Amino acid sequence: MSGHVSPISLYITIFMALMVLTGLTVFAAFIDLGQFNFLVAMIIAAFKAALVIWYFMHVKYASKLTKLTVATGLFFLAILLGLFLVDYGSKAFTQLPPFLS
Amino acid sequence: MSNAVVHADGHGHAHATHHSALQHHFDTMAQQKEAAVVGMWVFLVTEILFFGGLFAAYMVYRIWYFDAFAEASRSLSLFWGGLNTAVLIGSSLTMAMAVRSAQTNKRTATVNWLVLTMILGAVFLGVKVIEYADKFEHHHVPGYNFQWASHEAPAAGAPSTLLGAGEHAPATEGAAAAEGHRELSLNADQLQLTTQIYFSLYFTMTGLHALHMIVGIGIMLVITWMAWKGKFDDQYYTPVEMAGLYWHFVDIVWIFLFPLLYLVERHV
Amino acid sequence: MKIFGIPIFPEQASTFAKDVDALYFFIFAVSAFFALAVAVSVIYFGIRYHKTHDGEIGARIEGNLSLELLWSVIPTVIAMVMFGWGASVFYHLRRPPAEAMHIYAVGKQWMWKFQHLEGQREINELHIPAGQPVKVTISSEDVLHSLFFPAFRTKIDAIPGRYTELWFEAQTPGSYHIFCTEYCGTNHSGMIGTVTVLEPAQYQVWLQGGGVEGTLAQRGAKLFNDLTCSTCHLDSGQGRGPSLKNIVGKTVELQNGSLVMVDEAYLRESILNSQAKIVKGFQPMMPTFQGLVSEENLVALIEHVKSLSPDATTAAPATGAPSAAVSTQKPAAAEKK
Amino acid sequence: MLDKLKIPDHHYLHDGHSLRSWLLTKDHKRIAIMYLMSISVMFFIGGLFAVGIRFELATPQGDFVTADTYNKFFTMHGVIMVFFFLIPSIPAVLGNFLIPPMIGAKDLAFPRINLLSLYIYWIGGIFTLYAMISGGVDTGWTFYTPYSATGSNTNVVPTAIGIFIAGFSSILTGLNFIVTIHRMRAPGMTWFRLPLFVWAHYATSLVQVLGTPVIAITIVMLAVERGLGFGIFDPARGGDPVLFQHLFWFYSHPAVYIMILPALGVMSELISTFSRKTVFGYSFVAFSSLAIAVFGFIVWAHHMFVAGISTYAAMVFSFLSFSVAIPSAVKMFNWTATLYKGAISFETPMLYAYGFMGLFAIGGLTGLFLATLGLDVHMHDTYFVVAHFHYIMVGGAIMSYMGGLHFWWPKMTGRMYSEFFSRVSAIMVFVGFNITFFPQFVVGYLGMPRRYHSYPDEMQVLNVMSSAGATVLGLGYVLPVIYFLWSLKYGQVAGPNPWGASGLEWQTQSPPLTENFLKVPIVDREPYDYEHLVAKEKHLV
Repeated sequence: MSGHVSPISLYITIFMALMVLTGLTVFAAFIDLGQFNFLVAMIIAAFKAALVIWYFMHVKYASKLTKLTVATGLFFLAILLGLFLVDYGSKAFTQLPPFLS
Repeated sequence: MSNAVVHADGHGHAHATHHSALQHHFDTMAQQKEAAVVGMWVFLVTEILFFGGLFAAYMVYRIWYFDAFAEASRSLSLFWGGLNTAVLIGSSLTMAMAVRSAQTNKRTATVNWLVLTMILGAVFLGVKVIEYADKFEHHHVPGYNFQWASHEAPAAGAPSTLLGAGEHAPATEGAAAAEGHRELSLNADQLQLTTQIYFSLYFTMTGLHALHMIVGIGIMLVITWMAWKGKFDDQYYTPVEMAGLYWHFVDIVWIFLFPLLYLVERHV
Repeated sequence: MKIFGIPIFPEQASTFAKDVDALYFFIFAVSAFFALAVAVSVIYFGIRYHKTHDGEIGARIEGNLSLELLWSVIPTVIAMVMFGWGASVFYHLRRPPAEAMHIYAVGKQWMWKFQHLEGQREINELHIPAGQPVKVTISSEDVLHSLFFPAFRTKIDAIPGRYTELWFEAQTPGSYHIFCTEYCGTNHSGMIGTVTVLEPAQYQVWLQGGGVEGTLAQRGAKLFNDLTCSTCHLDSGQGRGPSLKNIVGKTVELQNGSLVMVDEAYLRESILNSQAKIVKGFQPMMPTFQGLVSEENLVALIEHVKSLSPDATTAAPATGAPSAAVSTQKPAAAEKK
Repeated sequence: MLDKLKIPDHHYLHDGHSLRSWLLTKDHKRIAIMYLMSISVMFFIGGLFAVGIRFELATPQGDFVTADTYNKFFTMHGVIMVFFFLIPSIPAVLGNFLIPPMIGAKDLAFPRINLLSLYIYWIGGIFTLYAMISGGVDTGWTFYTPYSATGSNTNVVPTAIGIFIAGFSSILTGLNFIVTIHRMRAPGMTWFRLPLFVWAHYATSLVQVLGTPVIAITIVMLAVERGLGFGIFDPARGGDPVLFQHLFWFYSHPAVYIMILPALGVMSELISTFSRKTVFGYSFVAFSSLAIAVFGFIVWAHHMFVAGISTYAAMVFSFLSFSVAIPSAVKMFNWTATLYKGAISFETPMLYAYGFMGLFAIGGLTGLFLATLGLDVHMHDTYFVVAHFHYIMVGGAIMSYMGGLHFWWPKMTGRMYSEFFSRVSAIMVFVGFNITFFPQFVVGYLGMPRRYHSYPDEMQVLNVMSSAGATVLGLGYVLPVIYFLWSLKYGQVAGPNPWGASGLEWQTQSPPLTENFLKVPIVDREPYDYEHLVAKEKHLV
């Protein structure tokens, strides 16, 4: 009834992981990866967000419905951004920006 | 469903004695809590799409004006941005601890963690004020006074000594060395036009994020007061958890804003 | 077409009109069929199965999978036919032939300004020859407008900061409406005009009648001198700016090493934001002309530069970002070859 | 038998009579009644603007009002009808009232949030009405940039704030429905025992929750551009005016489904009840609602085929647009099949349902013309589009809303209205509507652009027909106000189930108790089970 109580050590671990990943994303930004800089930054950010959602926001222990709700939100965000690219990406069909080509 | 509706006792399922916080139209605390969690998540989904609109606009202009975005992003202070990221992640930890304390019937700890979270939130907003003031000073606020001067100091608000003392010293030095030698593909007029788009998005995004934080601190003041009054126990701590979900969401938005705004192209 | 003196169908004055109308009648027929089928069954069932006594209930029919699939699949197939046909008409509408005659249009609250290459300038009137493809390149000086020729079945929005284009081949001489269809403020409904389709011979006569200022390219040449462009852009290539002779349609290398095709969009950008893409080997010293050249003078200048490249086929205008590196639509670029 | 019926002593309308008992109520039924009154006021304000528009267009010259006034008329007509009438209409009134009793719940999951959404709606409405009274706004309800950002000097920002605020009302309603439908169903009320009305509202709620925030952020960007001089959409500052259209239609196309999906849900109830037959292909109808809601999000750029999007994008979006046609067609066919071998009768709600089927079919089929690329180039922004979306929104959504209101009126008030006058009104609305809007298809294909204050002379006859039809239509809408108000005092007592309908909401008294049911019902049957209903009447009661 009272919901899942996570151990403090887990919270600390997640916090440390988030801090390390923050450092990593800054570090990666200073390395010239060409078009992959953006990709790396976004993957790290997505990973951090996933940690927060999964552990801090207790989605790991939440009902299927809650998980479905989260997934729906992300799915429609993907539709929004993806279909924007259908137009804006195809206008610049020959000259995509570095992080997309 | 229609007709052979057998009528049962509405309170038949709730065996246990009623918790004082159970609302009349729910049968059990579990149902009430689950409804609140799902409702909160549905609300957060609307927030995802709310910021999603901004991300879409950001994406379009970043494709078009990549150089301007890179240039303008380098004028932000990595020190303040990084510090704020750390502060906000820290506040997420304290928030999670506050929820945990509520779950485990620790009233004083709940209040303390909530207060600490609010303090960290206030620190974040304070840093934001410093950054905004810096933008005003440099005429980087979009509008009729917007003025972009190229080749200006990379991080006006952050002394490089502080950067050097930070954890990313080697990379930072490399970047500082490269600064100023960079050949720009954009001239002053073009930068004036396109960096303004960047700063319009910067202020809209960070402004809305800050607004969410202010709202979050407001909510937390109420929750802290309720916690202080002992309204919560291991059966009923939903408001604390809801405030936590909201706060973590605000943190996640920043997790994306930080690389999108501060780290467009640092390696030159 | 008129019934009892009421016009119910617009004139077909261009080659597209028949294509578009054929598509219209096809979809109309399909729609009429389904609408009637539903209407007839619904009315028939309403009469045939009318309730006769209190307490009567309908038969218990829960569904029928094969029927459901049938009326899911059939509309899907029909819809795909409509899509394919519509897309092919659209593709045609968006691909001006290379030999098309070129006209510039500028939308402005609340008038349409047209400029012929030969120099004629018209406001809310447009004269064009029959039997000749005409390409109209459109921009706007203020807000969105949309240039609509109902008799030609085509329209496109005028977008400030960009060029868009449409084309048509008028067939039947006569006068037809020009409308602005994108709401643009107070006098939106006053932003109408007349397009007059003339026999080619008559068109030549009409051309002779105007043209007091010389052709568009000549006007551009005068501007080229007046704005002192000519002091740097020497034909010899020895000036402070690159020679503009025979550059249209060519690819040039920029300072940062990237390549760019010289087309209307690049010329427009280079005039307005001169230092956006500097040709390799030159100094970024040209002033910007943003706000100094009107849209009309801009097209005159571009036309002048294009006249310096007599061999180049017309470069397609950009529909991409106002001043960024994006350029022509891919299919447009592909077709030029 | 009717003599024996009387209004029960205890019901939600008698649970307190003070103004305070209404303004602070948490009862979803009272909130629905307050929504009903609010949106009716908005409907007639919006309607007055329509009267002004049709009056002006009776002659080709702009001689009734000035162009500026005319532009404000159609803008305010659009803003009020879309954001303050159509979007809240069925969900906030019928959905609010009926979803809890339909699923056997005492209330929505968040009663206080429900009340909050009403207050938010009021605040948004007041902002918009203030903007209207203090000078109006002339951008069109679409607020296209750069005209709205830099061109117009009217009250763009107050109106936009009004819409922004009202949007949260819509979000909260949707959020409440989603959680309620997931978590508040009575024992035994499985997903496939839900009435189709509830399925439709579930799909609607998804759109409200997922789409509305995007229009909210778009309005924020427009407001900072206009108010603070930020450069986001203005081409003079490097922005892209077309980006606004993308963001705007990402919400505003799905918003059409906020208006029509609940209407489709109402239709399933009406057709089933008045043919005493279960809906043909229940699961197809249920899932087609969800399909429409999801597909609604991937078709928005069909509003922009001539707005400067790339040819490639236009083709993708045209292709996707046709995907919405399939579930819509499935619904039409299933309703038709439901009538087959039914026991059909034509009370007023069924008249509206029949009217709906005709008008929605035309509205939907004309959508095919506009999704087809080659044709849309010619038809875009002409009266063809105006006629098309009025067929969907007025012919579809409002017909259905009126049908639903007549259907559930006895449940809401406990009394019947005049059957004669309501049939007259239904027929007037149907006839008037067609005379008003059918000529607009013709004049649209002729090329008459929308939002025109004056137009070429040869188009006058068709426009006069349209204006004449609008008169009939308008009277058809005024009539119900009279007989509904009359029925409150003089109407026959309806009893719990005047139509012999099968839904759970008809199993409780009319008007219902504050908690809807005396005891929580347990559901053990499929929906639309008329056999059992009849059996129960004969043997058990």
